[in-house]
Amino acid sequence: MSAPPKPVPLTTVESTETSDSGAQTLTLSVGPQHSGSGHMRLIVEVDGDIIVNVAPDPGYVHRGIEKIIELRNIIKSIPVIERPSIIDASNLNHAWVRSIEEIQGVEVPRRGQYLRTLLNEMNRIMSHLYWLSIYGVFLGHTTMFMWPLGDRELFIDLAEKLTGARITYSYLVPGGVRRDLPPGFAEEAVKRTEYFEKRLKEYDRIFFNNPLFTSRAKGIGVLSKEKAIDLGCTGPTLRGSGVDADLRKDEPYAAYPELDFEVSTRPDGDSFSRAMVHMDEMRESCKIIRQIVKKIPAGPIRRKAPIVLPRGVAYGRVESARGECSFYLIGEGGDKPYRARYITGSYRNMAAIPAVLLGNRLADMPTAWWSIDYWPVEADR
Amino acid sequence: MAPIVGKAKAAVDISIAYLTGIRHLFHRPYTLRFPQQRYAVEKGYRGRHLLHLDRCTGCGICAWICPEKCITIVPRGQRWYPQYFYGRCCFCHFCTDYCPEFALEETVEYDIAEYTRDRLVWSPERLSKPPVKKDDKYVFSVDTIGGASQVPRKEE
Amino acid sequence: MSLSHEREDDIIRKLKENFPSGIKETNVIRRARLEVTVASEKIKDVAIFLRDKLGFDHPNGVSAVDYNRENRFEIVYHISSIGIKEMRDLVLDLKESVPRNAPKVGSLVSVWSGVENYERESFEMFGITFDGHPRLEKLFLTDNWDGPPPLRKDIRFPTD
Amino acid sequence: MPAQRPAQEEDPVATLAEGLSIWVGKLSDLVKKVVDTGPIRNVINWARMYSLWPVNITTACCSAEFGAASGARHDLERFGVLPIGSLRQSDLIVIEGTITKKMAKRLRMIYDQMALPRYVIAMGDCAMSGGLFHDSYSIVNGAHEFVPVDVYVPGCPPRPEALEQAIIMLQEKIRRSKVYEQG
Repeated sequence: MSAPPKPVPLTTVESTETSDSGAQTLTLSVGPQHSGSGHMRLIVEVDGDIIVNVAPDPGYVHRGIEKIIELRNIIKSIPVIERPSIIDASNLNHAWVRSIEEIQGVEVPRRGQYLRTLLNEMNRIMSHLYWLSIYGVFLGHTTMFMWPLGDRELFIDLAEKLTGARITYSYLVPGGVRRDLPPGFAEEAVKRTEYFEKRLKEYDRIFFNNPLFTSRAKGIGVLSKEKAIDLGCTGPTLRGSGVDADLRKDEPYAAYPELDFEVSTRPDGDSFSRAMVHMDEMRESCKIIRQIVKKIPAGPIRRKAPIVLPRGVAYGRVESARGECSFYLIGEGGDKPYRARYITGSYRNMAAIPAVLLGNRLADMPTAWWSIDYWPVEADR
Repeated sequence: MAPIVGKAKAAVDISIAYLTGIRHLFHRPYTLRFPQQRYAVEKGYRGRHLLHLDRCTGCGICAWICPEKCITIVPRGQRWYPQYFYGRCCFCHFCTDYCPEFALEETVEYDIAEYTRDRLVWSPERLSKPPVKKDDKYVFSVDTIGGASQVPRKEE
Repeated sequence: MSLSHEREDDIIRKLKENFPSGIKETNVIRRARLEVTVASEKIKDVAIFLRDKLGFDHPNGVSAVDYNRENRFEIVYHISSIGIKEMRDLVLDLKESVPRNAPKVGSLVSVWSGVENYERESFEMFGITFDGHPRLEKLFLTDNWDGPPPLRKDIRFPTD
Repeated sequence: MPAQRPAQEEDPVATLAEGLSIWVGKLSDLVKKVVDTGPIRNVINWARMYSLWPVNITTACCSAEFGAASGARHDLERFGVLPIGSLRQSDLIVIEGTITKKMAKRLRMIYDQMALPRYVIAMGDCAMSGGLFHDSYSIVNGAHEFVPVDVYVPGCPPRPEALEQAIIMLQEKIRRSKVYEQG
């Protein structure tokens, strides 16, 4: 179907070693308690130290959110919707309110749209920084663990000023947003994004140009373009394979049609490309934040929306930090949805885990695995 | 020649990485030393609730909108008041938003850890006490000389 | 944003021309969202046609819906296109119905390999069997889960 | 099943061993008493207080704030809290959020494998009562149902400062308690 994974020369380990039972391969269980991060188990079959088979075993954080939403009011569901990925809460929240508004036929005021976009972009940076810091843990690069988590607080402070909470905002409600911009926010946002862009250059110097990283990431975990599309990957994983698909451009929502930004892609499809897509997106998000605080129109932030969900069907989707997040929402006239199917970016990208790991060495597993930006809580829901 | 060029580039890149790290030895400290220095949480932060007993009518809308069923309405003499179980509150403050009498309010108090589970039940009387004023004045500033750092907030 | 549904009508016309008996019902929900209900036995042919001729190469998700009052399950394949840039905003819901007492349908893993996990989840949460699925096992629930498929509408779990 | 031995009376070795074990037991009681009173206890508790290494197990989304607390802004290592991969070397489990039924078994297994003394901090609502997911079919309503919990930190998720406060509270608890009654 696609190009085979990069062949790895078998020089150090004899692949013909057999165990007592006569099997040529060895099955390992990685997780759920492991020295990286994440509540996820991989059942890996190795031949020598080459991975020949991978079976993800998710579900350690499966909380039955789809059932819970069916039993709750649409407003009460908002905190539940956010929890699968609290590092990217507002984007998931946006998918929910977008599909509700589509059924209700409510139009959000423009200032409300801009505020939503502002929080979404700050969240995208925060999420990518969290991903980067855990990448540091996976690769044993302590500086890259500390720095992104420190700089993430720059945006957490801003978001806290705007919404009143550090990471779980519950800020987007059907019809608009809950709070208006606090005084002095624009200047602080411009200052902090400019400072952060300077920091990103330092990240490049200490990590992304560093041979300690490039030699471990280049050519590892290759996912071809055709395979990525066929497996249904989205987000940075898809863009790292050279596809310029981004819902912010392809199906512009909120304030994105009025903003100027670029979709970053890398052609190679290896771990390094996916990592660089994250870096580029953070730079673009900084630009978007500055544009928003400059262009934000005056006016109301919220329009009255009914608390019931009329009869109807909607498929609302947004581009979250880890890819497309969508709701298939069926309303039947009450205040609860009849069915709310919740598909998140990590869940879509879960199909790519075996594809990027097969044929690599076991020692390269952390690099390849975490480059997908797989957040188990989001995938299990 | 190509391998030598590659090796030289790698050596340069790795030296730059080290120098970047070393440069940060001379930066101002980034860490907030928590018990001594406290982050200046601004008004509007969604911490624990403050209940105004005189305004509360005991209507129970807060208990209805609560996504977690953390609020129970308990009798106090002739009147009814909400009682919070903070082992379950998610601090979404929908109760504050939906309160028709503005009897609930957000406070900046967030450090309410306890040794036992039953201490997490906050009675209306406990909720009605305003939080103890703590010396939280440190904010993060990006324009300090010698690197971004925690500084005491400027008083206006 | 135009209000006409030319693209959507075009897709529906092409489908109806090629599968006069297989397409049961079509519906344009709004711009760029359309629903196509097909007969269960034709779904694989329609899927291959959608993938090869109309460019729907990206499996966006699979939902199962339990209509217990009508005694049926509905399986919805959300399909979009990545290869054709102009069609990236379009999501086609390919639907099929299956009776609730004998939930057995053909798998579409051979058409889009990305639907594997979604179909596995539908099997686990609703008890729908997919014929030809390579690995129809539990995905999210505990290994010793002995309760009924939890997302069915008639299943209620005791709450505290 | 090995055959049961006939009871032997007047076995000098057994008598001696019994006497020895009583004597050793008494001696260990004495040692415990000596350790628990006076400065030795303070030294041991001091050592335990400032080397609380949490095991690297994340149960759910509160791990984001645990990560933030270990990061550059709120450096948890100031309190001697250094996340570590090996569970045999660690003293503390920070239960970070929802415990699903699938995870609860593994969590208990990890708890049982840890060396004494071991402490548990329940972080976030879900670890205390099930939180937002209290009516779900696949979660355990609170960590207290299967492990003893020392400190409860409310919040969804708690601020890093709240976690730091919980660690200070746990250190205070260790400082006050007896050496052999911990964990």
